Amino acid sequence: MTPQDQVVDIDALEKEFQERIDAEKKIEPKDWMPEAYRRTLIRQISQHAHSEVVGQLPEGNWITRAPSLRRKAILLAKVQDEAGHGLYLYSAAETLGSSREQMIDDLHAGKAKYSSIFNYPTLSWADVPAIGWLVDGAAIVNQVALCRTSYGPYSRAMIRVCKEESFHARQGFEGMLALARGNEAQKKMCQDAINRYWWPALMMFGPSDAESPNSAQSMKWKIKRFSNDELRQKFVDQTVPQIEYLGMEVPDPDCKWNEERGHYDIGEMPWEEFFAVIKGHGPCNHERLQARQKAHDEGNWVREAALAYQKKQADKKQSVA
Amino acid sequence: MTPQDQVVDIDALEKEFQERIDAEKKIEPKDWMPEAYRRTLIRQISQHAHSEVVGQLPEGNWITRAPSLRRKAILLAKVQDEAGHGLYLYSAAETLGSSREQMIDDLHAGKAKYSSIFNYPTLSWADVPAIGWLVDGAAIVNQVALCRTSYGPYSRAMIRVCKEESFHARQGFEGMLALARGNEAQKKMCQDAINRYWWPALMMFGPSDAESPNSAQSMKWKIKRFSNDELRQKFVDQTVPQIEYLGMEVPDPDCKWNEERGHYDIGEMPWEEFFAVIKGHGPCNHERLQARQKAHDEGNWVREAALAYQKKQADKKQSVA
Amino acid sequence: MSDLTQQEALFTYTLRLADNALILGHRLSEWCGHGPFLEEDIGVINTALDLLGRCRMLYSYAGEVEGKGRDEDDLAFHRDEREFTNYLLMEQPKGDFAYTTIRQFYADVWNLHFYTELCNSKDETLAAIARKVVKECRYHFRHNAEWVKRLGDGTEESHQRMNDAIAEASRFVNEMFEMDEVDQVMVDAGVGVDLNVVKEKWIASVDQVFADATLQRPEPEYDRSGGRKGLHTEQLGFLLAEMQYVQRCHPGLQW
Amino acid sequence: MSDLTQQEALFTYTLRLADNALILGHRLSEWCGHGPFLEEDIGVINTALDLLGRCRMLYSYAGEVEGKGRDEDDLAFHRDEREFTNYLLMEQPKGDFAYTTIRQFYADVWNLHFYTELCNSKDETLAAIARKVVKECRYHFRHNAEWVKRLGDGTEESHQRMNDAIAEASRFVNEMFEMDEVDQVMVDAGVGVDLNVVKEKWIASVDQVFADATLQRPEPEYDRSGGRKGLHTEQLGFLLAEMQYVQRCHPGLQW
Repeated sequence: MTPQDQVVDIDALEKEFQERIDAEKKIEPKDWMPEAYRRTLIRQISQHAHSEVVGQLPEGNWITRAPSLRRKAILLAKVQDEAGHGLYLYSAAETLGSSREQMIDDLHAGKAKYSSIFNYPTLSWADVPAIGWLVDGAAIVNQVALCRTSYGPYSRAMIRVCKEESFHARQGFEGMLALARGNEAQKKMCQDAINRYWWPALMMFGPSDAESPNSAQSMKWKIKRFSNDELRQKFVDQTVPQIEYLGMEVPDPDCKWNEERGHYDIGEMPWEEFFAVIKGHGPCNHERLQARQKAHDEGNWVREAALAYQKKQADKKQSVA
Repeated sequence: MTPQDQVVDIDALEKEFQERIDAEKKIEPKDWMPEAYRRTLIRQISQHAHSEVVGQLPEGNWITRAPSLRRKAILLAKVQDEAGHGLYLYSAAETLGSSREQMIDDLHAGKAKYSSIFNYPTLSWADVPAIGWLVDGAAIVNQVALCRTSYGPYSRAMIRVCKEESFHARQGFEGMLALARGNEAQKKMCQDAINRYWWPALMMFGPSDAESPNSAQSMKWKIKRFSNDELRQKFVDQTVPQIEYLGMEVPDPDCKWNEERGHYDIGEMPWEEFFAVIKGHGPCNHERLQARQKAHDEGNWVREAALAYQKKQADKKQSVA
Repeated sequence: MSDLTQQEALFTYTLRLADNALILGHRLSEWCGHGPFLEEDIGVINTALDLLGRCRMLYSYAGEVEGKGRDEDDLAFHRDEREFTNYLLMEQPKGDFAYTTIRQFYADVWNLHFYTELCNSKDETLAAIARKVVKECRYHFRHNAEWVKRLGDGTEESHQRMNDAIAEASRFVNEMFEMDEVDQVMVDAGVGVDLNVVKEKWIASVDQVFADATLQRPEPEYDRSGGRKGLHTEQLGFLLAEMQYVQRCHPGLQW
Repeated sequence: MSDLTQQEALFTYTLRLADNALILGHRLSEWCGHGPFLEEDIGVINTALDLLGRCRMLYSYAGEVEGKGRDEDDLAFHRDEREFTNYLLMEQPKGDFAYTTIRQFYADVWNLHFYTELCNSKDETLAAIARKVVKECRYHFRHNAEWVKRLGDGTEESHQRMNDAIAEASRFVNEMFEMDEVDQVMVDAGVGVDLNVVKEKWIASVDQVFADATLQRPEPEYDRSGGRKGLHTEQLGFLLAEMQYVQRCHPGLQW
């Protein structure tokens, strides 16, 4: 095969690949795919997996302090779901030829990203339901779109994740409602959590379309199906009425209903903060990575022992056979 | 000098030594003393020093949880005093040719003892004033006697210790009084602390005279000046009226005033527990030694650095000179 | 004759089981997000959730038996250190993964045999709870027995860590088999479980797993005890301060 | 024009100083009984006691300024995480002795220069407190500067630990020199201290001691801040749970 033949082959494959995508057919692990598609997906899926794993930490911070046994159980179960999501997202990324170990090393080395929202601290109990409602709520808006993403394993993982996240978001809202209907201290806690998580939640959708360079290719590949701003608008439109229902205030004086557009307008987002957090300079970037690294390091001997034991068992079986 | 000469010399020295003691003169570090006197004193003083150091732990356990800033300050200052007592008791023992390092190693190795009272846990805030009042109170009864002990440095250390311990005991009683005059929860806490610390405090005076084999020699040397039971009685006689003043109950149904003896009678002490605790099987023996060992181990690099720096500084001075 | 009424005994009996589940679950939940790998993060939370569910059923029932209108949260968040009745083993800090594994295994084996027996309780509610719980216990036992084997017969380091953990935990074991008046009243009434029976089975199960794990069960030099009388180690106070803080700051609210 | 009344500013100003002293003293007091050797156990407690005494004077004065009848204990034990205004550095866990030393040294230098300036405050009470405090500060500074030198220029291990501690602490430094509205109102009124002045002196003092200690002061890659707005790290909540627990369980009592 000459280089010329290869080029022809790849062109043909790429064409066929794009036709499958245009026809809304799923790409499966064994299918041919462009290297860039594979890399983009690995980056996106592993980033998503890391977000689930790191995302255990802010809420997990309140497990030992939850104010009632029922809330403690809901919270524990939620954090468990996140670990589960991490697990099947890592698996989905592994179908693309990446290894979990490599992905985790990249996370700890600061090479791989995770959602910036988890770099904010949880400072009161209200942050727990606020995260469930706002953060999982925003995640769902993103992920509902991803349920129809072109890569089969990712799409199927997203369908499962979305189902559980919806449940979390509802539980989160219910938790906020309990506070909103509570005493003055609880109401204050509730509003304070909204104030602190509102902008970070909106920023979960990424930079504005004008500043989002990778979007066009991802849209074409149907890895991404809506623009950042479209998704953000969707989230704002569904969330503002919920804040009003709670009897709380949207922490944005410019946020109002725009009759003409049929959408809520919002004020200028604190982008400087957004980019600082992305760059690793958010309130908890240091602590989150440190916590993960520590857990990993302290788990080394456990993983080694499990492997050694497995090997011993296999050897035993072999020597019996 | 033949062995015969030595024997004669020692007999003479011992006689002279005992005469000094009988005349209530102090023995000083450079004076000749019998080896057994030296060993007994090192054991007793280092044991006392260890008690001060380990004794920081039970009360120290409540520093971060003290219920008011004033009580926190009193507690901190008290624990600091204990560290100070430890320091000058170690120094007193060092005048007898022992080294602090050796004494600490003996403590950690379980060879040296410390007062059993510190092997009981502090389970509520009330334990803090209870210890100040009962434990320091019992210690004082012991130590007042020791202010006139025959060994000079020990005697002087005891005079200083006693002054501070009296202050602690008064503060402890004042703390108990605040609880006794408080609400139901505070009263309950107060009584509970008395219940748990009463017998251990009485046992601080050691086994009953009948079972105290080393006492005779120590009395003769005036290392010890009263018998265990005499001191215990003194403590009971001064403490029972205080418990009554608090409006609390003595946790001993057999404790009553004996008109004839002019003393309070007490019930049978739980000796089995006493000997178990002495043997290292008390509630916190394990934890106390572990905590001290850990502090010491984690302090290794600090002590090494301090020595290295000192040497560097000395070298610098020398090279300048 | 005992001074304890059957009702008082049943309340205390149930409360103790609840306290054990709550406190052990709390210690386990401290691993959440910090486990050695993701699958075991999930595994640990799973057990913690079962323990939490268990304590909720038991607290609710205890509150009902007591008849003073206390609910699960009153019993979990508004009792102080001296009122908690869990075994001392449950409240010890989580330590390393070896300590957590050994502690959990010891508790799992106890729970398995205890709740198996409790299925025969004449108290319908306790028996029903036991029947539900015993299924979880079987799973926990299998799961943790595997870990004991993996770590005991894994690497030199893991074996050493397991031995250290066993040495550290063993003084808290015998407390779990002490029978007191409450137990006796409950056993006599056909409600409670004879802990001597549990002890025999516990030893057999532990020894069996330890044999596979190349570990040895030591006879402790001495025993710690007192949890049931509220005579805890100094660890519990800090645990409760953390666990109860929000409730104590804002008593009597809905969350 | 500021919306802040002078009274409000003075209250907040005093409260912040009190919070810093309380929280730093708390972290320091965690070493009590666990220090590297007895003399330093005493030294650590000594500083912790000074900090505690300082926060008591400041809380009492803050309560007086506020005029709502809150005393030192109300302010220390009955405010929640979002109401505490200490710098983030103060609330960080004690770490190893190197971290404690660096944190304390950073705070000591800040305190020394800050309270030296505050001696000139037009507010008589603050000036009087400052005059008392500045004496302690001089002693703390000398004491800790010696430790920085000992550990920085001690062994290879101690030098490495100090470098790690500096790396860990440095992102919290610049917060200590931020000037906000409260500071400005107080400076304008001749009551408060210009933190730019403190910063210059702080840098000079730290660099001087670090030079002797063979250590380097890094320019942090980024800064953490927010303590004064009650935007803390996740560490403070646990500290408060422990510190306030008894008071929260039994509010409004005498102790």
